[in-house]
Amino acid sequence: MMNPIRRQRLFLVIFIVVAASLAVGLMTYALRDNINLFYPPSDIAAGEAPPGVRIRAGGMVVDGSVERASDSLFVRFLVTDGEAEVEVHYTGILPDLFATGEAAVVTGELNEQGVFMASEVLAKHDENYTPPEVADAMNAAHERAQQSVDES
Amino acid sequence: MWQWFHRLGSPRWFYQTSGKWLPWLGGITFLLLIIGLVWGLGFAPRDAKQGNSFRIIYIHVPASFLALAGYYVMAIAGAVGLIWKMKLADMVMKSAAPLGAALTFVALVTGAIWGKPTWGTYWVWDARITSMLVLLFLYMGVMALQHSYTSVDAANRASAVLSLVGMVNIPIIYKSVDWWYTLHQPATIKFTEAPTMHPDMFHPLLVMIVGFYCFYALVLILNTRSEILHRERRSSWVKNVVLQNQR
Amino acid sequence: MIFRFDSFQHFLQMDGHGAYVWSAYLIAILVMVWLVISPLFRQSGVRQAVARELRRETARQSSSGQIGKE
Amino acid sequence: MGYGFAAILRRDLLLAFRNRGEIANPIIFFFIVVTLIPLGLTPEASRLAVIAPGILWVMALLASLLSVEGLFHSDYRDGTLEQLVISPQPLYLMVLAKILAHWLITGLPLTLLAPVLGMMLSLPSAGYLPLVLGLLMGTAVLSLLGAIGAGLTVALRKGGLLLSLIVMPLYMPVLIFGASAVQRSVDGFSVQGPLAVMGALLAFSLLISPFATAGALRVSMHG
Repeated sequence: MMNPIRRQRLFLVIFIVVAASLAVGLMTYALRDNINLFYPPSDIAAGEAPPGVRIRAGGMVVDGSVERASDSLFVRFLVTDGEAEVEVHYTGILPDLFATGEAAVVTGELNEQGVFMASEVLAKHDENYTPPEVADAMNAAHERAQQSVDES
Repeated sequence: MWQWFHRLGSPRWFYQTSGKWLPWLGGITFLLLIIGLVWGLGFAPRDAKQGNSFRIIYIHVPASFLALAGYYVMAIAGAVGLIWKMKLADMVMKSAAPLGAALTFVALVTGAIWGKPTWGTYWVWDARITSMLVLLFLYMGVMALQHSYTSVDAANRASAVLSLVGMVNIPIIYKSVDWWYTLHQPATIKFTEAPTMHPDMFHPLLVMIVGFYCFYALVLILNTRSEILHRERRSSWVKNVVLQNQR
Repeated sequence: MIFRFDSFQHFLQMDGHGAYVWSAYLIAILVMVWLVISPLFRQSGVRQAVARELRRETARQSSSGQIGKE
Repeated sequence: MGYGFAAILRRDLLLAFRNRGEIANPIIFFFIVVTLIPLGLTPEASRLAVIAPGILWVMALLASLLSVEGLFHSDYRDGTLEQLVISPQPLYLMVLAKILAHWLITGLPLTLLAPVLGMMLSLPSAGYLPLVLGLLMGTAVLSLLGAIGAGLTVALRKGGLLLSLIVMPLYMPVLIFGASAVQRSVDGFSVQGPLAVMGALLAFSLLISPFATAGALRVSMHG
């Protein structure tokens, strides 16, 4: 028979172990869920995103894909994560930082055709700080590389 | 080892020893901050996208670093005071609270000023800004609790308990604010690896970060010294110190 | 290492961002100076109080000594 | 040791049952605030539905904050708390009993009433289950965390405002996950994620709160 103090300590240890493992277990379970409702284009192309509900998607705006309507604020563009592309339709004023080759995040719904009907477009500024000369040099190098790819 | 620990716990020993380091530490801090300031303001290149407003980074980032690190310093000092009943640790904890709160305030204000040219608004409910604000609330809670007790010992122990509870909660609060942010705002898309920075921009930042760490240590020591003098003002060694200074 | 601005005027303006940059630095410096000065003030206050106490004590001792002599 | 736990639980519940008015106060507070929202904002159902999850959770936070202040007050005044602190029984267990009693008196009624309040704020039907489940766990977390603050401020004369300053930052994760569980359900998503996090928060606060509160009470009683 254990004495009361020992038994009390045993209960305490069991309580701590159970509560701690419960907390850790539930946390890991929660993290498996897609908790922020953000779907990259490859997930949308794979059909993982539910149509008709408010979700978010995002990626790099594809060069030359931005088409603006002449008579309204309607705009259509493609976003990519390097693997797949998703077509986005949006009516409204685009933010200043929005540009091709830059990242954008869109909020809205997928329709049955797999087109993303955005109600909000946000441009994402990155955290890569560069001096202007370096940025120019990098762009120039990028263009040269593109040209040599095109030529070959 | 144990003897050293006990000596470190003696406010008198700390006061006398820190007095010897203080001019050196002060000099190094001043030098580093001046170098970092001039370098960051005048000699670092401006950012390609943000232009010169980017220069705010040289105070914003170091202040944010120490705002968070300061909470851990405070909580750990509080724990040491609580467990080993070390007087000096209590005084360090008390001194760390207003210092950390002030740095959090600096981080918040400079962040808001930086936000205006970059995002077009002073205040955004961004994950990092919001968690900084929560950190400021946590500091204020500790300070308010400290001031509302009349007994010095009770004030120290109560605020030590609170800062420890705050410390275990900080990661949870940060994580949940981060999660809340990604729920409502754009998720960060990382196509590249960790944020990169050109060396010409990074070196002054490094100087500033080291400078801020020294500054933190300096002010913490100054605060603790004034606290020691205040609490031990009736002891004979303080009277001796004052007499020696008068001569 | 080169100075990135053509003139001092330019340095103050920072391409239109001057108000933001300088106000951020000003606030930070003010807070930091206050952080250094306030414990020093407090310390000198305590020192003065202790010195006053000491003077009062010595005065009391010397006066009581005279009374004892008479 | 189970005996002391049960005795305190029974005593606190009995005391609460004798002053039924005090139990009713947070509930009345809830209804009054729910009435204020449409008056101040809009009676339009579609707009109320958007803000309902957040409003309900903020109210749960405030109600818990108001009631937790009195958790140790009467015991402090009549000296029962002193007896508890010096008794040979483990203090954290006694504290846990008091917190459980507090939750049964305030958190549980609020949880059971939540569907009615949701209806008054035109909460879409998908939101009710996650609201009730979230509140069931969340109000317990609020009681547990609030007890730490109540323990720290019980000996102070003006503890009320200080208590909110101390406890509010700790409440934030509960608000975030509770409200987002309801919101997600309304938007047509699974709610296991946020509810699992809420469960984790409950387990975690069960782990720290009784010990922290016991420590806080010792500080308050003996300085």
